[in-house]
Amino acid sequence: MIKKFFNMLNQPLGRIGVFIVALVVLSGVVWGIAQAQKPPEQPIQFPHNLHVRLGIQCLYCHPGALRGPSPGIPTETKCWGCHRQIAIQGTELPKLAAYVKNNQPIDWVPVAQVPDFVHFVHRPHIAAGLNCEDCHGDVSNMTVYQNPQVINMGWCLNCHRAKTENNPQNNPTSDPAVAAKLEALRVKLTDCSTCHY
Amino acid sequence: MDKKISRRDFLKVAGVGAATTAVLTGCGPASRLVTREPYTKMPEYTYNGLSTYYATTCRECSAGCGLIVRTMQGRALKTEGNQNNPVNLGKTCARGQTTLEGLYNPDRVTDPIRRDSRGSTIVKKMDWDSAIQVVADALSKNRPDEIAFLMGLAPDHLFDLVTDLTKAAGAAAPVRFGALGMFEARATLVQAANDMFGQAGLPFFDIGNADLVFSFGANFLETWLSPVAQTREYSQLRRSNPNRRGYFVQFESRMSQTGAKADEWIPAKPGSEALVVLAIGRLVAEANNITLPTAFSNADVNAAAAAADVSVDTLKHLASLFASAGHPLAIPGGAALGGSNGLQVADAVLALNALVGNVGKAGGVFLSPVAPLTDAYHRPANLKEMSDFVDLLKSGKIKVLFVHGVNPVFELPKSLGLEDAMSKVLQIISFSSFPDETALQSDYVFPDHHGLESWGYQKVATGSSSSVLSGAQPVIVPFFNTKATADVLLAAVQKAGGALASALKFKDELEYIQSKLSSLISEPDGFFSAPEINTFTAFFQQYGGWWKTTDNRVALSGSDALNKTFNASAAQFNGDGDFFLLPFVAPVIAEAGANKPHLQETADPTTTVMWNTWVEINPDTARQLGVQNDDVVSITSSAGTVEASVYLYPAIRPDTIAMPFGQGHTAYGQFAQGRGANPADLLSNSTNEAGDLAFASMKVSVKKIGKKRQLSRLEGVLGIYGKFGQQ
Amino acid sequence: MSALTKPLFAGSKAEEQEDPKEHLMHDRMPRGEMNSMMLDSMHSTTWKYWTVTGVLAAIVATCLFYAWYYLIMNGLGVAGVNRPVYWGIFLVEVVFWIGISHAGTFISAILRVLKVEGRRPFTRAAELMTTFGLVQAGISVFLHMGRVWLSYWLIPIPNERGLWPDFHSPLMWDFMAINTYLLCSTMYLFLPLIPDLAMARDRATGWRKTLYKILAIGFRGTEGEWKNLKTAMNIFAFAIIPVMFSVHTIVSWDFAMATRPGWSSTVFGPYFVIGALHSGMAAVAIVLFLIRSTMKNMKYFLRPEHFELLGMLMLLVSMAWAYFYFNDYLVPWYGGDKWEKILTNFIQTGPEWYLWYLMLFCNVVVPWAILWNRKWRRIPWLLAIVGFLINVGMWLERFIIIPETLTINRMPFTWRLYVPAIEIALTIGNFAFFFLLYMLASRLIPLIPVWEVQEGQESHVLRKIGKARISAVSEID
Amino acid sequence: MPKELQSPMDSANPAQDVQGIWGMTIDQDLCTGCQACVAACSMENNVPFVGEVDAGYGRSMQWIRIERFWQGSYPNIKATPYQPVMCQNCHNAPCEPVCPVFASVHSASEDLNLQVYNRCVGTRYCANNCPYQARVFNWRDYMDPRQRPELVTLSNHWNPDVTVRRRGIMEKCTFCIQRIRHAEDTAASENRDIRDGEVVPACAQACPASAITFGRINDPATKVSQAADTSRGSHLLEELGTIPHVTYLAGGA
Repeated sequence: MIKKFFNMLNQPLGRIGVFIVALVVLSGVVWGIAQAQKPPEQPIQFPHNLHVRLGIQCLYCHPGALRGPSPGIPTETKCWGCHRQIAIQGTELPKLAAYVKNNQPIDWVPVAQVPDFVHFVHRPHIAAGLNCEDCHGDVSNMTVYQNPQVINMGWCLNCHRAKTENNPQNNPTSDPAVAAKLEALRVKLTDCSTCHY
Repeated sequence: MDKKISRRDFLKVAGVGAATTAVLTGCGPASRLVTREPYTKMPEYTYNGLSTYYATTCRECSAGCGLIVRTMQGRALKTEGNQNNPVNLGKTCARGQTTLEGLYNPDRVTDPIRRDSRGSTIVKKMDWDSAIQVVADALSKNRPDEIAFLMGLAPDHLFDLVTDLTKAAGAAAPVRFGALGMFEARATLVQAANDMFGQAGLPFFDIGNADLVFSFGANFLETWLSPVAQTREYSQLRRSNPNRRGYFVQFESRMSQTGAKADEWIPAKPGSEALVVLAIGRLVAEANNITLPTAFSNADVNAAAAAADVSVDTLKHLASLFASAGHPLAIPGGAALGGSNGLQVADAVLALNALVGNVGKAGGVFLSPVAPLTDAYHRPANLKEMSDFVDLLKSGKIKVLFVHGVNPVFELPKSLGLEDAMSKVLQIISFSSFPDETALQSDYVFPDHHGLESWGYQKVATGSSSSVLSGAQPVIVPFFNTKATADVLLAAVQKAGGALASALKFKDELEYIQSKLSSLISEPDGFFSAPEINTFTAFFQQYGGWWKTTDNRVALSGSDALNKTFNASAAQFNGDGDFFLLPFVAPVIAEAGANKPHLQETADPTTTVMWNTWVEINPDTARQLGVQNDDVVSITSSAGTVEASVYLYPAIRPDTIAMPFGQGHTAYGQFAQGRGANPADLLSNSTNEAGDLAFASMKVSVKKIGKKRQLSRLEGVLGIYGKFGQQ
Repeated sequence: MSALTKPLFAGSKAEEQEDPKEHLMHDRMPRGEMNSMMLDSMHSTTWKYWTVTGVLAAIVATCLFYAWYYLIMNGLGVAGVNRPVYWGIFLVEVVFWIGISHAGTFISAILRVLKVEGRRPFTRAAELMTTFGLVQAGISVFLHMGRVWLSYWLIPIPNERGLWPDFHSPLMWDFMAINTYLLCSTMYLFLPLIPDLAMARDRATGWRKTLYKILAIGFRGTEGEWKNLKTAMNIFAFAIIPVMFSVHTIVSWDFAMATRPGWSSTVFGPYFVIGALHSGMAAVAIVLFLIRSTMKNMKYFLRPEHFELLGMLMLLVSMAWAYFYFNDYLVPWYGGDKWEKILTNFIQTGPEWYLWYLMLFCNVVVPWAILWNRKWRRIPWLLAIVGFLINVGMWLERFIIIPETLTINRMPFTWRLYVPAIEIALTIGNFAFFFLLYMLASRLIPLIPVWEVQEGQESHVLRKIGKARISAVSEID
Repeated sequence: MPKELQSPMDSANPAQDVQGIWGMTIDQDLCTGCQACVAACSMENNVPFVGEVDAGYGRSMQWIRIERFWQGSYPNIKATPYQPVMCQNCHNAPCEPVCPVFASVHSASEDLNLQVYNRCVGTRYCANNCPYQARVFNWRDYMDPRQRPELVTLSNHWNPDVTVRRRGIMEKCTFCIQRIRHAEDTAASENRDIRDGEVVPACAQACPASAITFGRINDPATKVSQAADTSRGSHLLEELGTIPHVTYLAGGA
């Protein structure tokens, strides 16, 4: 009986059928993943690459990363600080000018987002010596920002574990005091309540 | 405060946003679907994700506690006590905590409105210019004696402004009234201080430094005068000295939240308090071998014990406690002052304090410090004056009535006939932020800001040993299209023109407040001082007010008190019902908390009932009446009838029933409306000798009506009462 | 082939005079005839059948699936659970259905291992009960969960969070045990079904033929196939017995491991197993009665003697249950814990005291009063009624153990009663679904294991020893 | 208080990696039952209100409940000292081992008892097993403005530091862990340890009688350790061996 079923599948029509079903399932999955990864529509197609190449520091526009949880998305005051002295041209700058003129907030859509049950704080990460690009990728090659990787719990935890592992990279002199500190930090950084409350 | 802060649309983020992300937790970050509205111009001192804190004043009751409000990106998130403010020293009560639910209440009056007909919920929105025009017309087109102002209990800047305005216009001074003041019997306290010590003022009871407190009905841990300050003092009474734990005895016919904390609870019969006080005084004098002062010479211990339904031995025991204590303190309050002989009780209690010589001493009785910007304590209107006011309205002489900060239609006893009187007034303008009963009976509602959106100051009546002016500032940009009443009045005055306009030449509310504050710059002993008004105002906002660093309580001599003669008698009662009615202010929701859902859901401390009105009946009495828990009974007094569900309360006299005041709203938003019953409907307008409402002087009858309405209780009845009750 | 002689019916003289035809094993019937009798009963679908099936399906659609949808969309607030009764009827249902499912295994595995010949015609019906009962139990577990859409987190699969389920939790043990049991019992249901499916395949036409073709996996009845099948069945029969005992023991640990008065009891394991058998046997009696009285030709297969056997088992289990129940009270009484005392007092004299008395009446008084009598034991409808009452009693027992016991905890301030709400609809839905599955199964698969009956008939002979006729069984394997 | 139960550090198997144990004392002599802590907690932690019917059916969601019983009968009746009961953050928490998905977990670094909202699947086993009945369940979508239009404006005061919970999730007092984290972050940014009194949970901050003290109980110098170390201190249901981090100071004389 089962053999017959396989025989049926072995016929050309059966194979095509299997192929079509597989294709539909696969394309559905791919489409879903693609939808989830697609950068959202931003009100202004902000060219990060241009600004980075001009030598503007990340923290100039996102200063909150140094002090607290959120780096902040710049207000139009910040944009206008420079752009009032620069010719309004191209497709995007007039949009900015319009926002400023109407005293309207720019509805930036945050991209590097964690769900609201995750309480991510930028400050300790910067204090621990991480660079922006470690998580956010090479922004100098991006126009509109996109996440370089899927941000999920495994990704966070991997880093938390790697950074607290007692290995030559973290503890070059194999100092037991450092090892103990790393161990304590590891316990702390893999604690659920570090991020979830 | 930068007025340009835009309100970020947090709803999208925290509300629907949170909802969306929670559903899709398995599928990665969904928050990206949430759009956020950033600042257009972010204030310099703000950082994304970090909070900004503002000092202001709690406006939930008139105590004037200082608040620190946590805000983030233009939203007020949490209120905390202001540690600097001497009234509350960083503490708050439940009402102060939920004040944000008033601020963001979904039922707030969002725009100035005109009502088609009084009582109708069909309204037309107006713009503020025409609203100001309406006020201006009302002020200019009526004769000064045709204008009346009714204001709330808090002696704030607006009251000063209206006082100035009426003075300049030649109108009658604004009437200040509030249900809390009515149940506190402030006029009685002030009158008693005057009677006994020769100086009018709100007495200050130094609970913290006493070591024995006799409270005659005073619910000082609940809503009475300045509850947060008094709770702090109570804490000091119990635990400030590790070797001594202050002792506390409560006399009342129904165990209140305060009474539950007492070491001894004496269920004296309602109306007998004066006799009991005098009897104790006599016994104390005898125990201390003092020649019996005139004040207590008429006291008859046996008669008092009989009248109070308390054994003579108990009285003797209490008197010996009082006589031997180092710092005994007796406090009059609550229902004891709400009898027909309330003033006698207050007088007698003050005399009892004088007898043990603790007037003007630590742990004794003082007069509360006089607040800055004022010469003396100005008490709110008592019921007598309110009744006169209602009569004035009834006479039709008043053409326009302004109401702000009070909801008299709900708070005053129905028997006073305020609604009827209001119908005689041609134009009623309410400044209420909420659609309360009074606003519903108004022609116009020009909503004031919520307290957390307003500028202002408030003179603190009592609670602190120093003289305090609590300061208020907006912590967020007004959430709705409301306008400060002071600004409306000032603008209207300018629009109306004439002498009034030149008398009140202020650009806005802030300028008026500064003009008032300027007198404080040179004041000595201030918590801070400044060379000029702008700096002073900045400090005033930063610290949340201005207060003296010295003890400003008025220490008096009690010697005269002992020479007064009392002709004490038991109180008189109205009606011929079987039960004494004891209305009390619900400790948690109080008179105006019913529109805050979290406050509604906070359990009453003694009964743990939420969201409704109950009537407390002794289980023995209930058995005789054939009622059980949750049976609806109708309670009838000579003034009216209400219905409420029965709560079998084991700690109430069998001849007394008690009902909380605070529910029974017919308006006031979705959380309050149509919920419970209002015991004020049962009260007559009889007063005590000081003109305060004799709210505890009703006798009522109770009848089962055969319905059942389940009360929501936090406690599980099963584990507390009856067969399976645990202790 | 070893032959051994044992009396099938022995005892009083009156019995000896019975007509041996009364016994299925001696009432021989040609194989072909029996096969077509069985198939005939499966094929005959009257309007009554469709009406009942339709009504049941409608109840399942509304009371179970729509109500479940409503429950998921609105949260458990639409149910009657509260603080402190966090577990309500859903958990009662879980324990109840798992209990029901025990009878199938008991009858088919243990009785098969013990070679109780009377089991032969009703092992299938009982086995189906195992699977269908577990389906209901599984549904009830999901009904109970606050966020059922995340229930896959209970499955230990690697994931991007780097998180595993907590194997310390009795619920995880439970989850594993129920899954194992469902898997085992489904396979154990399927194995003895194969010869009958093959039989059906050979005689059916149309879509049925296709269906049975697939299900019978090519069984032709050769000697080798039979041998393998029997070996497999024997392995499963022995293997499933410990699984069965462990499942309800583990279910009982959900309660016994908790720090709650009334739950934390060492006797819960065997007590739950016996309780499960008690309700399961009773449920078998109901189902057999329904099959016998509603399906064609079933009076031939299911006879009073089978009900008598069931009746004896029910009586036995009832006594065992009573013993354990008494134990369950004895131990806390001896321990003298304050809360246990309050709880016992509460259950017996509290606001829901009648449930306790009703439970004892149904579980002990009824079976003891009726099942002692041999004549009464042989009356199918009476046994069905007794079975129904026992099930009511056992359901109440679980109700007392879960929501009522939860009322009492160590914080008397929180004590509250439980008032079921949407649970009632869902319970009705659960029962309807159970019977609906039976209704469908009755027309799709042979409810009587025909080959087993035939095998039994072949191995039974009547021998005359003196005047007595003795039934002798020759073991086929 | 028995010596062996003074602090979790004294228990047989102290958590190896504990960096500081948070604990609380509640002075029942001072507690006036005023419910300020309940309101403060609800406002700080986005605790929903459930409405009259649900509240009366034992579904109110406040993380603190103030218990009072009656002793004696009229006229010699006394209310027992008010007892605020919240999650006791047990060292040996009965709620933890029963959760099948690690939603109720122990914090190894702080010896706190955690509830991970987003991990919870709602079996409610933890609540059954909590001897203090300190856990509350989201019976409905109390926080969803789409189902409760009144929340459209009220949601403005929700604390962004605390997750908004949806239906089917168990929750409980967290000792205001968001404030602990905030203080830790501040201390770390200033390169110092957390000072005593730097972390104040909402209930302790509001309490007008100052009945609640909070701090690190493994450090004998803190106020909370000193308050707990009196003859008045006891733990709730001490006989169960849960080793709670909340110490009640007996009320009455």
